[in-house]
Amino acid sequence: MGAMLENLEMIGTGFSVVMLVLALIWAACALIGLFFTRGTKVEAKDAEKPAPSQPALAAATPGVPPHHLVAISAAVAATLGGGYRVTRIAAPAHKVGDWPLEGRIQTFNGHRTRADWAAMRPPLGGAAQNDKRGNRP
Amino acid sequence: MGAMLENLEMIGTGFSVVMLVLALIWAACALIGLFFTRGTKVEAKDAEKPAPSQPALAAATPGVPPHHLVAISAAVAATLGGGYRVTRIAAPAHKVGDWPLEGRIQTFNGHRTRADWAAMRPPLGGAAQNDKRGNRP
Amino acid sequence: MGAMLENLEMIGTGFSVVMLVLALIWAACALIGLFFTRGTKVEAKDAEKPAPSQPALAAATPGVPPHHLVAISAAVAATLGGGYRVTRIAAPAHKVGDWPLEGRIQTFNGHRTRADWAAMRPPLGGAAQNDKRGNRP
Amino acid sequence: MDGTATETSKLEQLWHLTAIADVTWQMAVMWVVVGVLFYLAVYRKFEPLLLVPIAFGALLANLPTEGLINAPAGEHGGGLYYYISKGVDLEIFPPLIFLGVGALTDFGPLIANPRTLLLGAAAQFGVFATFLGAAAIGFSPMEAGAIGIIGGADGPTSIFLANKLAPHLLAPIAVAAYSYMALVPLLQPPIMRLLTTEKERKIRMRSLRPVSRLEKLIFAAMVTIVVILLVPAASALIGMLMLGNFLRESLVTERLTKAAQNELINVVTIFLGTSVGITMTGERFLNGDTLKILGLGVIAFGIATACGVLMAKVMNLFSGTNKINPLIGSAGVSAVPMAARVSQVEGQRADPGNFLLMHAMGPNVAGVIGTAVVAGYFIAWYAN
Amino acid sequence: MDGTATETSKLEQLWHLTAIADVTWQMAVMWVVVGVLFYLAVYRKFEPLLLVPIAFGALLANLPTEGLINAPAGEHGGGLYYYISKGVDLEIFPPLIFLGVGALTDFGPLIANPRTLLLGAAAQFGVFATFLGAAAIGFSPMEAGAIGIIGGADGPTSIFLANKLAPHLLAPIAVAAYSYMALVPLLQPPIMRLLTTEKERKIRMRSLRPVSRLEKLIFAAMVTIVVILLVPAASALIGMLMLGNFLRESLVTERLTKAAQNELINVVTIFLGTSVGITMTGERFLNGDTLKILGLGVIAFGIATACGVLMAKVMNLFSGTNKINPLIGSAGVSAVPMAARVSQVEGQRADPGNFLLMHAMGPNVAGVIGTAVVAGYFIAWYAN
Amino acid sequence: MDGTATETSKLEQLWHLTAIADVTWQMAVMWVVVGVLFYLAVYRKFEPLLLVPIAFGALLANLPTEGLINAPAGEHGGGLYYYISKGVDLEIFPPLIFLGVGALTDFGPLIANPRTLLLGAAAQFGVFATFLGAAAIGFSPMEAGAIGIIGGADGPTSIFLANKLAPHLLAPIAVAAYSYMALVPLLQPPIMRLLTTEKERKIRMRSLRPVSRLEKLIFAAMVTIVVILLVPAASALIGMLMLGNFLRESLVTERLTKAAQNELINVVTIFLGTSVGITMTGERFLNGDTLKILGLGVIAFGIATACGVLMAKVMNLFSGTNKINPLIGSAGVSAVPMAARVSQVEGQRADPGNFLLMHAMGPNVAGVIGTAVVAGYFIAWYAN
Ligand code: NA
Ligand code: NA
Ligand code: NA
Repeated sequence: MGAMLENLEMIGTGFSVVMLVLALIWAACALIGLFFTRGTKVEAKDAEKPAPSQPALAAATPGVPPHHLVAISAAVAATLGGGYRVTRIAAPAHKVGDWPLEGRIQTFNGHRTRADWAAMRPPLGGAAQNDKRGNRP
Repeated sequence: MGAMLENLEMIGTGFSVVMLVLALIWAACALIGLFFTRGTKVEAKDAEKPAPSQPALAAATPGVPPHHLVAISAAVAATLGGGYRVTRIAAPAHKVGDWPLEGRIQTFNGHRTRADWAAMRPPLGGAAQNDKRGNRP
Repeated sequence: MGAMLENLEMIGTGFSVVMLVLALIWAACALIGLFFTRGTKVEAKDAEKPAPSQPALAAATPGVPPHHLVAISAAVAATLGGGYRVTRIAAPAHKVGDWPLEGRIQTFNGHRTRADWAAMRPPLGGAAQNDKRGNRP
Repeated sequence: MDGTATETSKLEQLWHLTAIADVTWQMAVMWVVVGVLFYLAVYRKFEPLLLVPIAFGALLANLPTEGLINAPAGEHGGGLYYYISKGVDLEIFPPLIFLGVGALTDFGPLIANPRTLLLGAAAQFGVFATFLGAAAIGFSPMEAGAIGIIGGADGPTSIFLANKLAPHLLAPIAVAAYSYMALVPLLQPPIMRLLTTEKERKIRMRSLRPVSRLEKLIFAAMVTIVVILLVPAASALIGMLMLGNFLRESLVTERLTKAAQNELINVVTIFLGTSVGITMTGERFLNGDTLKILGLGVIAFGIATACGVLMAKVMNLFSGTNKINPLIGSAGVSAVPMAARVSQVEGQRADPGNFLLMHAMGPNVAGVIGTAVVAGYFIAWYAN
Repeated sequence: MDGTATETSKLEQLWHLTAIADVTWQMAVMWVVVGVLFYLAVYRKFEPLLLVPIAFGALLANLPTEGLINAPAGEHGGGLYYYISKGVDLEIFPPLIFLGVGALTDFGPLIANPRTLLLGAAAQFGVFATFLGAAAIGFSPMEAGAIGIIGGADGPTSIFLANKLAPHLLAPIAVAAYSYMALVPLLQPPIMRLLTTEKERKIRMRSLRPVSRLEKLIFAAMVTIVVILLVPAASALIGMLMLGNFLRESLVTERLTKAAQNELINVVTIFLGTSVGITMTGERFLNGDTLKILGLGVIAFGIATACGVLMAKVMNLFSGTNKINPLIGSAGVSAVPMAARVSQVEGQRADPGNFLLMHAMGPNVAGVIGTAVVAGYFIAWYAN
Repeated sequence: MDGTATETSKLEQLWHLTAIADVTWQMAVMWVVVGVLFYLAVYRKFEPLLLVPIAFGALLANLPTEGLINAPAGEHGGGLYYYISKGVDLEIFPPLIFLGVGALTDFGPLIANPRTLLLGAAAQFGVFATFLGAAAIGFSPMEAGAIGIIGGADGPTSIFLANKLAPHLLAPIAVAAYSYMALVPLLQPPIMRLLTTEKERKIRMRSLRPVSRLEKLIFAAMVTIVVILLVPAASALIGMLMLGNFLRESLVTERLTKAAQNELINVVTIFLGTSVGITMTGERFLNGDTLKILGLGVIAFGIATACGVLMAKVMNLFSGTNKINPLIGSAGVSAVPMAARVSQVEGQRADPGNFLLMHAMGPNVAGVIGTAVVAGYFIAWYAN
């Protein structure tokens, strides 16, 4: 019973410590953030117009590497003669976007999503998955 | 003389062990293979027709990365107007195909065969071999 | 005072050693170089004419990878029909040329110059610098 | 006769060269366990980066390979894993993994909405509750602490703490931690739905502000200082985590960031995984304790999930119009980034236009810090 | 007078700071040897990845660099290679190389045609025959075993075994092993042509079936179990080889596979090569034993090649219509993938339409397993 | 009453778990120093690859993290940096960095114009002059040597020598070395302009001949032999530098070259930087010696720059028409490649059509060899 009390004391202290530490970080973050957001708001007003000027490109960026974009645009221009505009380029299928933790996903999930477009090609027989065997394609 | 006899005994035992171990693995492999090949033969009949449907692509795969294929096809389509079909794309010269041990060749031979098409370009003066010095091209 | 004399002796010896060692290497280099340059001069005469035959290409090499050059030339040939010649291909902006110590610059400066053309794209909002965070583009 | 005798002795000799006689029934049973782990890792994709090496290490542990792990004796060197396992024994590998994790983690969503730190803190209650349960069913306090940390859903931290407090339980704790991390998409949703109303699940959160490089750098330094001052025993984990993150966010050390994100973490992962697996001998693994640990692990995950969700609901009582969707509370268990994805999926189930992913990343990475703090607290309490 | 005396003593002092007085004639001779190795490695491409570091290590060994290899004494630390060489002494580097080799190897052709395992086994007879020869000309049994393994044509295995049985012969054995591996295209063809008829060389083999992921995974686990049960002393080599292969074939641990194939194997190769080279001092290398070892090495390769070819012919007596082209028997010596290429080239010389490469990969990788088994057997016999 | 007492003791207990009481004023001051270093590294790009890890290590050193660096005691293992710092203590990391530096360095410009070796030698006078100054203001000879080497502008060499001669000064010496290397573009130009005439600055040099692979390989081997024979104590640094360069120039070991240029150097840089930083405790760093060292460092750089320029002018007295532009003399301090860039910029300021960059690379890489020679000389003189 004494042991249980001791354990309860340990837990009480421990959970308090965790809450305290993270609350302190919260407080510090909020304080620091205050300083940074004040600055941003002023800038934001100035920057309002130029930002939405390239929506097509911005919408496309999560999945498709920019130099591919350029290549695709060039190909389209060459084919259709210049009067057309690429409005949407999407990487197919189970795209996750390049939200910032993508790298960590890769580490902890262990299946590569797509380092390159190459991974998206249909499997061609037994050799098709060699890129997952670590060989250079 | 006793030493020689001892050595002979050691050799006899040793060679038997090696033959035994590898023969055992053979047996195990054959057994496991039996199970797998039975399955495959049935599938093979069903799959007979769709398989040869993309021979051009399949023939090209050993050397040329698929995303290059796509790019080449797109370029051809753009230039020739769509009525044509790419029937054969080959990487020039001393191509080894991507048979599975290519990676190991690289390790044990120490001269890079081709990680990229770039290696195939003609040497351009002294700077040409910088890719073999490990610098990024 | 004795200590100072001792220090002076140490310095005298030391600086002599450094000068001696590097002078010896100089001598060895010069000797070896003599052997090599004799060979080169003869070759140089033979090679005088072909060398300047591809000035456009040579001028372009510092920044633009040769396989891109080939691709660009092929694309131009395909599009314009062969009668044209690419006279200048330049990688834009703060190009540093590929002089040989570029790799070491990278190590000791810590800011990447350009491993690929992709780095040259304009920053696209907050996500733009992710390539500097080590994530694959 | 003599010839036959020689023949017999030769065969005997041959037999003694082999290790077939050393196979125990526990080994055979463990081969099945290894098979199950391989199946889960390869075909069900349960954290394969860790479970494949762990399972292969377990296979080696359950073959007569004492030559792989024996200590040096006289002039004979030790086995290969005698040396490689030093990285676990001496608590070197987990902080190195954290160096890579820091280089792979973006704390931006947390910095933009620092309230979510409390969600990451609340989820740690699962650790303490499980500690209590483990102590109640007979584990020693140090063992109970090592088991409880499974609820933190953080592999390297679990290995770090288990090695410190209860090294004999390292293997089952690591296996439980990584398996349940992979099971998060199955374990969490029922609890999340049970504890939230439809209306709560439809809460849309304000979009996050962008966070500048300077703010991220200050954050990394600040967390280092605060955590190490308050819980100095967590310094190896938090120090390396924030070193990796500082390298990443400085934007001027790209080479080092990449090395931490790739070379270092990959090589260490192979060694860490196999070192953990190689402790998984039949005698150690096939006993009641392992089953108890696997059971307590599920409980730990469940409580952690529930506490995260409930904390979000409590915080909403004080948040005016700027409500938190309680579905992101469950992400406080860490299990980065799976738990955040679960929040996203559950959120879209209630309202397809609701994007909770980035919001859930805040508690998700807060949970990593929280679990490291708990580990440091346990070490300070018990290990000195 | 005094001034001159000081001058003299100063020059003397300067002289003593240098190490010119320590140069021996053996060193000068070894510089020539190093030059030859550099030439072979750089201009003839004899396994440059290993021979360049070995030769550079040998250059360092034959300069007065005792500061590089001295053991720590009192408060002075040891030399750089005192520490790096521990990776060879403690038998850590060769298994790590095997981890990378496993991640680079496709056992598919072997699994598709497992008969070829016997070819890989037969080629090991070269090891035993050379053992006998070495013992006959006066080497001790342990030395003879380390020399014989050269016939296995497997660098890391040779280094592993030589370090265990006869560390003083490490350098010549490693040099012989890697040099002859590079000479395979010269050494094997005459033997192959001598032992086969034109008709045999024209045998076309049935094309190989594709092998699925599951089958490859089972193979890796099965080989691990069988070899370790029967030859437990080979567990470090076979365990790491199959761990690397399992990572590769699992297809779910790409990051780890790449780390094993690149970072790990490359860095370890630099250290392994230079560590081997730095044992190559004049006193150790410039003696009759080295010449004998180089001679025995050629014999070992020749016998191994012949046994592989002959075994194929023997097997054909029992194979009905599904004949083996005996040219692939020579690939059983391992020397991956050079020996398999030699089979291909010789096959096309007899019949330009015959593609033996993939068929020869079977015995080729079988030879790697076979040599590891032999090494384990030698260790079990002698090293306990 | 009792309850309150318990409450108090609990709080006390909590307090004792934290390390707030261990904060000293020195630590707080050091946080400011760390902040300055971070600012310089991140925003002013002062050698960030080294200064970011050093500064982060210094942050850890100035928090109550004795758990990170404590030696093992009884059955308790040591702290993480007890083990990682062994790479500095045992002088392993700096030679490994040099392995990578060698693989990244092209000695071509030096080989094409070997006269410039003398410029690299002359710049080493800064080291000796600073040694004398340091000895004069009260440092012991060994300390003075370690301080003087800052003038060599070579980070790994400075760390290597400081660790050998004066480990207690390691941190300020490393910080001074890397900071001043970053300041080269500010420190050198005034001195260069002061010591040269407009006409001299306009000298155009003959273009460099191309250098073949064979010549580069011979150079690497020759430098190894000459330096190790004459200054054997430099063998670890020069040996690894030239091993890396030989791998690079052989063109047949691309995998190994890349490993040395990337994986190895990056990972070692993280560990080296933080290991150096973690010695930077307040007590060691906040004293007069540090200020003196920072002051002496500037002097060392200045003298080295001046000597390089002056040597070029002296050499021009003997060079007939093939003059040297004295602006490349300053590049002899090493600080690769910054010092060479400074020469280029100053040259173009006098004559926009003058390209001195490649010419300046000669003395620049010669300075690396020169400083390693000086370090070896100091070690031979004092450390035996
Ligand atoms: Na957690
Ligand atoms: Na073999
Ligand atoms: Na220098």
